[in-house]
Amino acid sequence: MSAAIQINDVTKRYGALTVLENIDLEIAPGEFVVFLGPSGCGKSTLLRMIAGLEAVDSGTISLGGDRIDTLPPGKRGVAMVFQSYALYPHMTVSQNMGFGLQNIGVAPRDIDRRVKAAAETLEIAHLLDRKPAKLSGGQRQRVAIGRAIVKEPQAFLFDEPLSNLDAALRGRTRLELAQLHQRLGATMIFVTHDQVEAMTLADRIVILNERRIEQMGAPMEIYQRPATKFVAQFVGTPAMSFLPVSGIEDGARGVTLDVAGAGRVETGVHLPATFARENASLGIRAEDAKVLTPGEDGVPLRVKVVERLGDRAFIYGTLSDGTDFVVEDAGRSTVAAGQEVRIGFDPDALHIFDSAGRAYHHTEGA
Amino acid sequence: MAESYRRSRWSHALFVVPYLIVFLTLLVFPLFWGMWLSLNKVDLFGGAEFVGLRQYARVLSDPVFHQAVRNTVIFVAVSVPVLVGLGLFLALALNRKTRGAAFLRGLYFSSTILSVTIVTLIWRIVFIPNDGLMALIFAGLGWEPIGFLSTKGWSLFSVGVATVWWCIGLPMMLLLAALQQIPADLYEAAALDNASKGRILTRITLPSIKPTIMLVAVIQIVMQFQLFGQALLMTNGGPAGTSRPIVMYIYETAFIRWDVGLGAAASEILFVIILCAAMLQYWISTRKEEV
Amino acid sequence: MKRLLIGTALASIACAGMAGAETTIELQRFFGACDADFGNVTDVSQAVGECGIITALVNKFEADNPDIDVNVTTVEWPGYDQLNAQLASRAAPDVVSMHYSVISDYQTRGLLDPIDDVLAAQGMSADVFTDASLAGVTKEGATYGLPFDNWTMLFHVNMNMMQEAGLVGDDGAPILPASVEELYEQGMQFKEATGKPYLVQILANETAAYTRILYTFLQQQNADFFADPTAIKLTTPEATNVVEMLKKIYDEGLTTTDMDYPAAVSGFSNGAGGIAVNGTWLIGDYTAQSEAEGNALSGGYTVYPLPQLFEGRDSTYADGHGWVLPKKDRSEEQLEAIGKLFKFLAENDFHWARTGHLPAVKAVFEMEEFQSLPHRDNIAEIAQTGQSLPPEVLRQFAIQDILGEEIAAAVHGDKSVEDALATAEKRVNDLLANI
Amino acid sequence: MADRSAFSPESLTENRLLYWIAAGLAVVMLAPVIWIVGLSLKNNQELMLGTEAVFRAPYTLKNYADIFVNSQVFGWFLNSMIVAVGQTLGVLTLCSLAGYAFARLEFPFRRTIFILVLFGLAVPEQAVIIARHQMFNWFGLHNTHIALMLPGMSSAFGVFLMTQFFRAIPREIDEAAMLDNTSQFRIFWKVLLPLTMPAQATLGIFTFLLAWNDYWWPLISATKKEMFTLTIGIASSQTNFAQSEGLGFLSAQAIFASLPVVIVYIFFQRHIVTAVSGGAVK
Repeated sequence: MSAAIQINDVTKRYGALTVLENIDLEIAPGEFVVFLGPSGCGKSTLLRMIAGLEAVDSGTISLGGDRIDTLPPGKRGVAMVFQSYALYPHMTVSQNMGFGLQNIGVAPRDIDRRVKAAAETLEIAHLLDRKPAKLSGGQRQRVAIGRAIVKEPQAFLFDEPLSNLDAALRGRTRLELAQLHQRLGATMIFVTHDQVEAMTLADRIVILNERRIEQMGAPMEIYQRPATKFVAQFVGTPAMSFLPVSGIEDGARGVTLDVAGAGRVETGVHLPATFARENASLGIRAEDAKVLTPGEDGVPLRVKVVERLGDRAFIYGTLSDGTDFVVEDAGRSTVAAGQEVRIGFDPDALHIFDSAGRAYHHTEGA
Repeated sequence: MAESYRRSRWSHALFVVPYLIVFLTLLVFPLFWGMWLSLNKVDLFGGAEFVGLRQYARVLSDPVFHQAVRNTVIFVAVSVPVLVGLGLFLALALNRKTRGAAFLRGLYFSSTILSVTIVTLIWRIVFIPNDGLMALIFAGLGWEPIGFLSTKGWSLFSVGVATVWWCIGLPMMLLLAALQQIPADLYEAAALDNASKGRILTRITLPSIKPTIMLVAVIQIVMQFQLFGQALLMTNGGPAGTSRPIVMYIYETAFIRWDVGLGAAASEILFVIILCAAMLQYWISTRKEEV
Repeated sequence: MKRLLIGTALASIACAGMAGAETTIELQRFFGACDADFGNVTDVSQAVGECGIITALVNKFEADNPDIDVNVTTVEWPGYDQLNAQLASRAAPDVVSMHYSVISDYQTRGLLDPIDDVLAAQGMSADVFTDASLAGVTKEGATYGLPFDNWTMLFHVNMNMMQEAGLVGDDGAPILPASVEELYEQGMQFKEATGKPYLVQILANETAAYTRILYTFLQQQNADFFADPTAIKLTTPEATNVVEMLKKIYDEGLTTTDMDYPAAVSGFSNGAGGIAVNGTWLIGDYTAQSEAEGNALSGGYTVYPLPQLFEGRDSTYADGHGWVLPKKDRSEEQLEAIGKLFKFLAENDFHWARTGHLPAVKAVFEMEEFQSLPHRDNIAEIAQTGQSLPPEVLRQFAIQDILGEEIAAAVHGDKSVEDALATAEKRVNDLLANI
Repeated sequence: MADRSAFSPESLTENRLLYWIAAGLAVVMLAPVIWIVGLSLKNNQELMLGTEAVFRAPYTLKNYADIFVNSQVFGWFLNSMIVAVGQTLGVLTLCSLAGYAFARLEFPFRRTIFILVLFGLAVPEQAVIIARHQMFNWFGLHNTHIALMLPGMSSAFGVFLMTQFFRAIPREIDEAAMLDNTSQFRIFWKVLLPLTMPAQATLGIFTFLLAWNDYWWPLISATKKEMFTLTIGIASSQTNFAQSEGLGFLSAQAIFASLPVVIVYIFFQRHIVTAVSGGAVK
């Protein structure tokens, strides 16, 4: 039931505007892949090309080894869950779910059986005779998933299916989707701009930006070792703080940087000789910095806002040169706005970016 | 080459073909055929002879046509504001959820479903001298009777009254629909701003339905320019042609005087007038989208 | 409701089925619809009025000829616009009522079939008809319609009111004007005595009456306004005289003002004025009314031709109704059926004459029943004085509309008399020049 | 519930005075109809002498009985029904198909054709009626139901309305159907068409009313009395009040002829009102 997807050198244009360029991507059978990126990056377009709702201008797409980009959507063996769910408003839940099977001539009894089974799984069996207008947002979403399941497709495509749900329901549905994936073992592609969904659901995240794939990798790899400044910035909340680097000196543990607002910063990062030293920057995640106890020597930070989340607190402030900086502190943090605190960094968790945005990280054992 | 459902295909045009056949044969072709006729001296029974623009010269120099244009313009200029104004008034007055309001809405719309002959029959029987309802009322009040259908000025007025009575339903309904589209929170905000009823009407309600008011006005302009049945059946255009509209002029020239070429020329002129009104409608509706 | 509808539908299908077995004549006429009152009347003598009599005549004919079905369509008067549409769409009926004055329009365009053969087949010859009526239907030597009557405008007189106004002579006859001046004088006298207008005229939304009166008084002045049948001449002192007279009658309050045709008809019935200027066709109705009790005309009605007000000659504009055959293919059976119908109508022309129209069949004048009809001797002279327009004048109904509209404008003071006549002349000549 | 503290937006827009004026004006709306009803219940001869007789007994149903005896109103009514229903079905079919294609499908010259059709909106009947009459002559189509139905089907308004309505349906619905392996026609027929029901109702009611009330075209096309529509039939008997059947009969005929549509209207008022106003907002 699950199949591999190969996307080879796919390009998509709308007139003179290129929205995707030379995309290559392989998805293993049963893999859960999330397309993550800002709006307009082409992630939905890529999904719709797999579904057959957009034409491929060049390149090929295969599913389970068979080329599908020349087939009409209904013949590709994929199912899709739309952001708006796109349920047929005039059909009942069971008609909605059975419509696709009816179209390919499945016997009514089999349709009935498969619809019931899917409805049981999704706990919507009691809703089968209702019309979509009589359903809540969460129920509609389940019906949309149910409609995909009954078709037993080779791959599931999700186009931001959780974005219309409220926060609590979104969290719960996320878990259920993960369970569903485990149970079905089906290949799934999930498009979102929400990094939490991406992090929690994906076997592999594909970050798209400006017509191309920025990085592919397991969620933690993406988070800890972002390939580019864009990825580093896009993944993680609050966003990574970036400090301009004015000088770089090699040292034994790694390079030491001259940073305008923070003085000399020692890092555990080794830079190659080819590293272009102009306009480099230093990236620090909030959890990789800490507030030092009074008296300890560190970088001064003027606190502007303290955001308390209960288990932890984020302290937003500016360094002496005016650069914004965020640091995480304990939930019981006593830091208050207007104070000046001193902060320190974990040298091995620092990221250095060259002027082109390429990232360099601490490498274990280097 | 990859496929997409949005691809352009000849076969898709099959959906349009049935309508297009009807459209081309019953609208486009007659339109051009009518233009051709207007360039000919031709009567009802054939025998066309090309005369160029002479029919247009005849129409444009015909005082009866001038009078018909004047009548029609006056009729439109008076009846349309009344229809829009009265429609707006009724919409505002009846925009409430009571049963009484629902009944009145139904009542005001009900005349729209009657056919023109019934409407004119009703109003002729109201307006006829001596025996009419108005004559009885006037006699009861001791007033000098008015020949509503036969006095210069009053005849067009009477046609207008019947027309407003007949047509008021649609503007009212369209404006009511627009009123009900105004979000309630706008009024809630106004209440918090302590706005008076009058200010709410002029500053919130009316501006919110302005596009619909304009739309209704243009629909009515286009419709009322086509005045025909009421005038023909109530006053036969009289007295002295003071209630003859353009369409009746066309009818008379073509089907009574057999002068098809002249009638065709007059209809082309009416076409241009209505085209201008329709362009106005297009202009208004596109302007609405920009806002 | 539903059952009724289905019933009617079935009935009409059944009728259509039966019609196949017999010969059907499509007959289209004006004269109004009165099926409710006369739809089942076959005894023609029971019927009154144009509508009643023609309805009863057709019923009688159908009863006499069970193999012939006459399918009657009633049209709005005069129905020529509809006939035009029918002719243009080759859907004309078999037999159509038509004024003599418009037969030329259709005949010159080759839209009518001559009826000589149809009459001959029934053994009828054209000389049974009066000269006046025959002149109305004869074009280029052929007969293009069955003459049915001749008619003119008349003075219908309410004797009760005339008595009140002192306008009844010693012989019991009404005193009628013999000149324009007398008309004003007697009119004023009447108005002062009764408080009602002297004349009951159709002045509202009506064009035919004005035009017929204009023609009449132009003829009385020997004005040859259609010397050239393709151009009218109205910018003449004679025409001005007539319109100014009509205007003065109106201005002096000597006439009812706002009455349209039906109002004028019933207005005279109800004593709205002394003299109704209206056609021959009302004689029957008004006579019947005067014989009944308790109304304004009871025992006090008579009728005269329009008086000679001008010195030239005694003349009245006359027209008439005929039955024509639009050009179409007809079967032998149909032609025979039509012939039978025509023969029947001619034979029963007396009944039609009861409406007040002058008979088209000479023999009717000799009939005792006809001579004993009231008031007929008063108006017998119109057989001689009646005069129509030259038959070469086309579009007489359209001309009538134009003239009526312009005269009305002048009478109501919306235009000067000169302006109205000049405009009328220009419009009529434009119309005629573009045929 | 503390009613006096409850706020409702209606309280800001409703106006008692306006309402009562509108209620009073309803008299003007109703008076002519009541007048006609009164006349229809009176003996014609009595009315001849003066219509104030309406206010006195006796009343009679004879005028209505006369309709049943001899009148052709039934046939006219049937013709009107056939024509109005036929034209409505035709318009709905043609305009739905075309509206779907214009809104959803790509084909060569789609935009050009659509703009051409929009120009059709501006063509009034008068500009084409003479030529149309001649055309129908050539094909001998006059005096048929088809001839009465066809011209109304060229209405560009319907295509415009349906196109707008199809456009308003989210494309995801079609896309979901495509992924459900639905054929082009089945998407139109089973998925989208049911969703356009409100628009169908609006267009249907407009078309029906237009066809039912049409005057000029039937006047010149249906010239045989068997083909008269109600509008033309009533008109043909309404001139010459004095000479023909009298005010009472004419009034009864008018009421009888309008009764079916009035009944339909009363039953479906809610739907008709929604349809008319719904179509406007779109």
